[in-house]
Amino acid sequence: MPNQRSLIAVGVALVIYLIVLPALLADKPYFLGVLTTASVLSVIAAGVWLTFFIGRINIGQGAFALVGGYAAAILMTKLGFSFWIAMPLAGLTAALVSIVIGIPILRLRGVYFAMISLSLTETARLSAQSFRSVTEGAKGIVNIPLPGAVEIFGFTLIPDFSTVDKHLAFYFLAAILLIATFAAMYRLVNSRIGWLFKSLQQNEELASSVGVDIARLRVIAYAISSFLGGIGGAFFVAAQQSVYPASFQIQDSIYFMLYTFLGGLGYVFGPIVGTFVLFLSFEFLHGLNEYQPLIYSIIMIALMLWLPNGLLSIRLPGWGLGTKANPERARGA
Amino acid sequence: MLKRKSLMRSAAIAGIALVAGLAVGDGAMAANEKLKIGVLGVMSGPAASWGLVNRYCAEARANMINEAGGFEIGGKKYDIEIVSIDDRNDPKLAVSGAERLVYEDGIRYIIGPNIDTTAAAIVPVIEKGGAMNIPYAFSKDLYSPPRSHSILGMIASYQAGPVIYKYLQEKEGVKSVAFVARNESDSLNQREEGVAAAEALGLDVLASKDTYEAGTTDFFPVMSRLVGLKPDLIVLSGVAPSDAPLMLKTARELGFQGLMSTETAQDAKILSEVAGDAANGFISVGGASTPEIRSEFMETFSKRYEEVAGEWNDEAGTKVYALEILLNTIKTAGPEAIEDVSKFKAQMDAFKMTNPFLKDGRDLHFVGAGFFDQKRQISVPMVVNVFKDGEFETLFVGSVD
Amino acid sequence: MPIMEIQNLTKRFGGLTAVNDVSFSVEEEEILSIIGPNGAGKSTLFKLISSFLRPSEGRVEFKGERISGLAPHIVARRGVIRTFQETTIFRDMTARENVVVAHHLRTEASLVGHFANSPLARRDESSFHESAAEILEYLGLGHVQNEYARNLPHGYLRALGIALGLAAEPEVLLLDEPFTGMNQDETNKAVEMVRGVRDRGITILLVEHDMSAVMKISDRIVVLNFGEKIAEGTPTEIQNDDRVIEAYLGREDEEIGI
Amino acid sequence: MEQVIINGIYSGMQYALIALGLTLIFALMGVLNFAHGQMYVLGGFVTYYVYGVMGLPFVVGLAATAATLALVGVFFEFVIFRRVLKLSVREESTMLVAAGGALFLESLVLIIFGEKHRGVPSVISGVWKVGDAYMPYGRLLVVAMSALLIGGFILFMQYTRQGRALRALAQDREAAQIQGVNVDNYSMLGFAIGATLAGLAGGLLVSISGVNSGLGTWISIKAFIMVMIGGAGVVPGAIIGGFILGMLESVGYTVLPGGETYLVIFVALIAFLAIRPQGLMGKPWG
Repeated sequence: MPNQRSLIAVGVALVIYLIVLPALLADKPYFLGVLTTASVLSVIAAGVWLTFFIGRINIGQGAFALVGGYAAAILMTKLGFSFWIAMPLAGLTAALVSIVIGIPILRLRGVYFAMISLSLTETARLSAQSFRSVTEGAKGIVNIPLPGAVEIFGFTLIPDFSTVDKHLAFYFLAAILLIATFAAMYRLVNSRIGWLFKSLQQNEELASSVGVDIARLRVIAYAISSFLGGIGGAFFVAAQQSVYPASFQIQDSIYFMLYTFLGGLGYVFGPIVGTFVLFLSFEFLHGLNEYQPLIYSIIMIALMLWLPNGLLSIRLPGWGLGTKANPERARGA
Repeated sequence: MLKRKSLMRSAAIAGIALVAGLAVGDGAMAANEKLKIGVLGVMSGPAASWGLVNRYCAEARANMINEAGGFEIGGKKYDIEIVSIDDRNDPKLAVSGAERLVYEDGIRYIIGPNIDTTAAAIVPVIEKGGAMNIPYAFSKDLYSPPRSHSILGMIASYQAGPVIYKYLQEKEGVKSVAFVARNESDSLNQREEGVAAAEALGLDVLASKDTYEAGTTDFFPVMSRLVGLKPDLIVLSGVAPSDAPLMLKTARELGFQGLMSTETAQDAKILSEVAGDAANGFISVGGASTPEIRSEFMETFSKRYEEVAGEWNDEAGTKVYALEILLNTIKTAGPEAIEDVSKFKAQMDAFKMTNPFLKDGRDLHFVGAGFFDQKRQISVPMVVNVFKDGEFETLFVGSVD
Repeated sequence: MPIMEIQNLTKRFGGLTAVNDVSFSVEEEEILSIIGPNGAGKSTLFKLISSFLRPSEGRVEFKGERISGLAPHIVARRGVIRTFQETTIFRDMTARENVVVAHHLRTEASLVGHFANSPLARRDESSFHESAAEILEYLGLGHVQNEYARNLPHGYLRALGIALGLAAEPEVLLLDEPFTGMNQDETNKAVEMVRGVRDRGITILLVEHDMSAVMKISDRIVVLNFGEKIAEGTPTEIQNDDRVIEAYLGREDEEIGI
Repeated sequence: MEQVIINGIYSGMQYALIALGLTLIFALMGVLNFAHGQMYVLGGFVTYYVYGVMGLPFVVGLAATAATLALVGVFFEFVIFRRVLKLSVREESTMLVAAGGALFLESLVLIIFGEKHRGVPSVISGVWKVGDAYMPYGRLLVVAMSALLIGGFILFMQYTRQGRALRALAQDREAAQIQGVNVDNYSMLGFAIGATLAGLAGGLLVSISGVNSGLGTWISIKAFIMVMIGGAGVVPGAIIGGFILGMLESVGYTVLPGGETYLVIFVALIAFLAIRPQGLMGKPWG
């Protein structure tokens, strides 16, 4: 249960995020853009975090971002849907696909699931290339319109993005997505569903022995995860106004996993911290040219050596001692 | 960003520099105002060479200009500063990279990116930010109206393909052709255009679907089928420089006797290292680097390139033009074009300069109206090379228009 | 009428027959033990009854309905709950959280209801916490309820396992070797605990290696050897059964000798 | 047709060698070595330099490769994995650190060896033609050397004291420790051998396919596919997985030239794992 201090902290963070930052950066589209991207990447990473929460190493989130991206692009360009309807439908499409794939592959655990999930991204890319009648194949879908206006009874709820400062508009859209996602995630994890997911992570047999329908729950978790991936994919497609089979690649899937790890798998807000730290540091290290990935990887390894349970574990003094009481590691084989 | 103070200061410095320059010759390093040019492309991972070659070309040429005292625009000398960003072929990084170049560094002219996906992703940034870019991606959508901010930096496969096929049809009696592409958007699109061109020439297209995956180390499975079809010509569509030599070698090892060609630039060193003699007779599109056509200026340039990159890469022969034509067009359009790309665009139709990299003194200008309904392509000479014992020999030099 | 019937249960792994044509029935509110030497097929039989394995032949009936071949969680919903050996708990939850989670079968609110924190969900939660506290207290775990399960000593884990089983409100509770590795004192306590569970009206079926505890606690005993049932009866009957003495006790002496 | 089968065997032998080191490290440490492909690339570059640039004999190149990669393996185990394995609550942490290691090696290789594709002249040239099938001698040599390496590795694991200790470690870490196996030292040895196998695969293949700094991820992904087919942590599984993938590719590219080969392989893999989650030869679990 949140105490008063953490409520205040969240309130301050929200004020900075929603008012101070956009006010400061209104005429700095680059910084705004970086924060926007990091926000949406956090949303996608939140999905990965949830699959980790049920004990599955997910290196395939890029696949669902791609599915969502294509769903949104097709809905907008071929069927004339508004972005505001296409985006949730894109999430649902990704969730639906993940249910079909998830039923067989979620039976796998450990590195087996990790490896098969890694090949999903390639599968998605190859599918996008192969099913040309729907996806335009290698040519991609381009000239996708910017999000249009939403009006209710003549009152403009959301302005047409092409008529306002696009950067700010996308920033706020990303911010709202992030806040909604993590509010929902927080609620989910602290509700009974969260406890059930956690029971899955710790021991599926035991969970099923007390009557938990583990197959259904893990598919639900995976569907939520993929829904977030799909939403994120739709966002990027709208921002870039184009989608290609290579819009989300294996590298992306690996990064989503890294963001999640880095923040700490034990913390709902881990994906935000991990994504912002990694993505921002990546942007700001860019002056190092070819040395950038090298330094980046050294930082990553160093973090893992000193903070193996994620950045957010810093705030728990004595955490390192607690982990030693946990000699057994469930191994995949 | 020309602030008054810095303007005055640089005017003063320019005055001193002029005096000093007269006294010491061209050795003086004048503290000119900087003109920043962006390079955005893939500089790590499997396709690292594409973006790196762009960057090295720009840096090498910028070094030459700066050492010669800067580049003159509107009577004022500018030092050229290259700001490069690795987008890793990731559209998200390409967008943030482009935003950084445009909004933070105030750059209006960007060389790159390298593939359709990233080039298309930054179109909104380029247009909104009032910048121009020179992608090395072939998608026609990028260069055709309503788009107007992107300039194709090289010869597209759909331009080189028909010329090469026609040449081979007439000179070598090629009647049948088989295509193979890397299973990625850009390559597949190039193959599609290539197939259409071959069919238009009345060639018998024996294979129009074959692909291989990125990261293939063993081309026997892919090439066996192609060789088995016994085509007169195998076209490697949009293959990466790393794959071409393997494919050549494999085809020869499988007993293939016919011709092989590609429409993209390759590197002679890689070809001779990996494929050896098997690469003899391989036809590709090169730049200005073969001895038959290169000017003295080009030779100087390639020495400078080696200083920057450590080693010459023949891919660079097709990528030297971008910075040259950007700067000279800005010069013609006047200093306002540094900030205002509409001035640059207005100049594009008429702009013309002598191509300094080639002996024959042909023009360097903007072309492509036949393909994009507007001049949005650099008139890179279409140098068709054939590989022979470790070197490229020029077969002929064509042009797009 | 027996609450549970095991009919001609057979399980083969490849060429190996782990359980061969075993039949017996379980009466309501009795404590029935399955014993047998190592490799007799006890744990396979246990998994077959709890539906964690699918039988090659035969069936398990609970209250006249077939439960073998159903998913474990469905069998659990019918009222047949198994426990595990001590290491199988939710390690990174406190004892109390373990038991609260195990109340899953009693939820009345839907998943969406839980997400939205509906009144029904809130009622579920508070009743689970009450019931968990009661169960923990009853099994002597009240004072460690806020400890992380991974930090609990072994004896407590055994009790926690049973607490998880109880939380699911079973009609039949299947216990997997509940006394193994305990000293005399601990075994006595555990025997009392299991009796107490039975006194709550729960039928108990247990698999055990420890003879003395089994003799003390069981109403009836089923003996397995090489996958086959060789005897069935009260502890006294079993103690005097020649085949059991020959097959089981003889073997155990040998084992002790190793 | 003969050519298709021969191609499958060629590729299969290479792939088996690639998968071997990955599965060994997995069996010993429970670590999915993401940097496997990058180790392959590094091995290729070392051989390229010693054999191709310095002009020393091919065997010397391979020896240098083995030595370098053994060092890299020791470094990875000692500096990185040992600590992370001890400290982390979740097994996944080793994957992150392995991914970090992959990025580290890849960028290091890019900086040291450059962005170009590199190759060496064939060790032996010429093509042996049997019926309709073409078999270049260079390839036959690589296949033979791969077979030798794989065979040598199996013999080592089977008949030497170290091999037995490694197998004991793979079977059950704690039990091995009780039996007096120095777990730390043998983990390091195992990691060194795994890395060396990856490097030697790269070193051997550089003579037929060359190497570039960006190849690593693709090699790793292919190795993962093979391991999934054969079963993780099982040496014969890795070899069989390699041959199956080789055959699938060879047949796939012949009957499905349109780029669907890998799509079909992935979909089939998902279907296969749904039926047999532990792969062909892996131990069942759960």
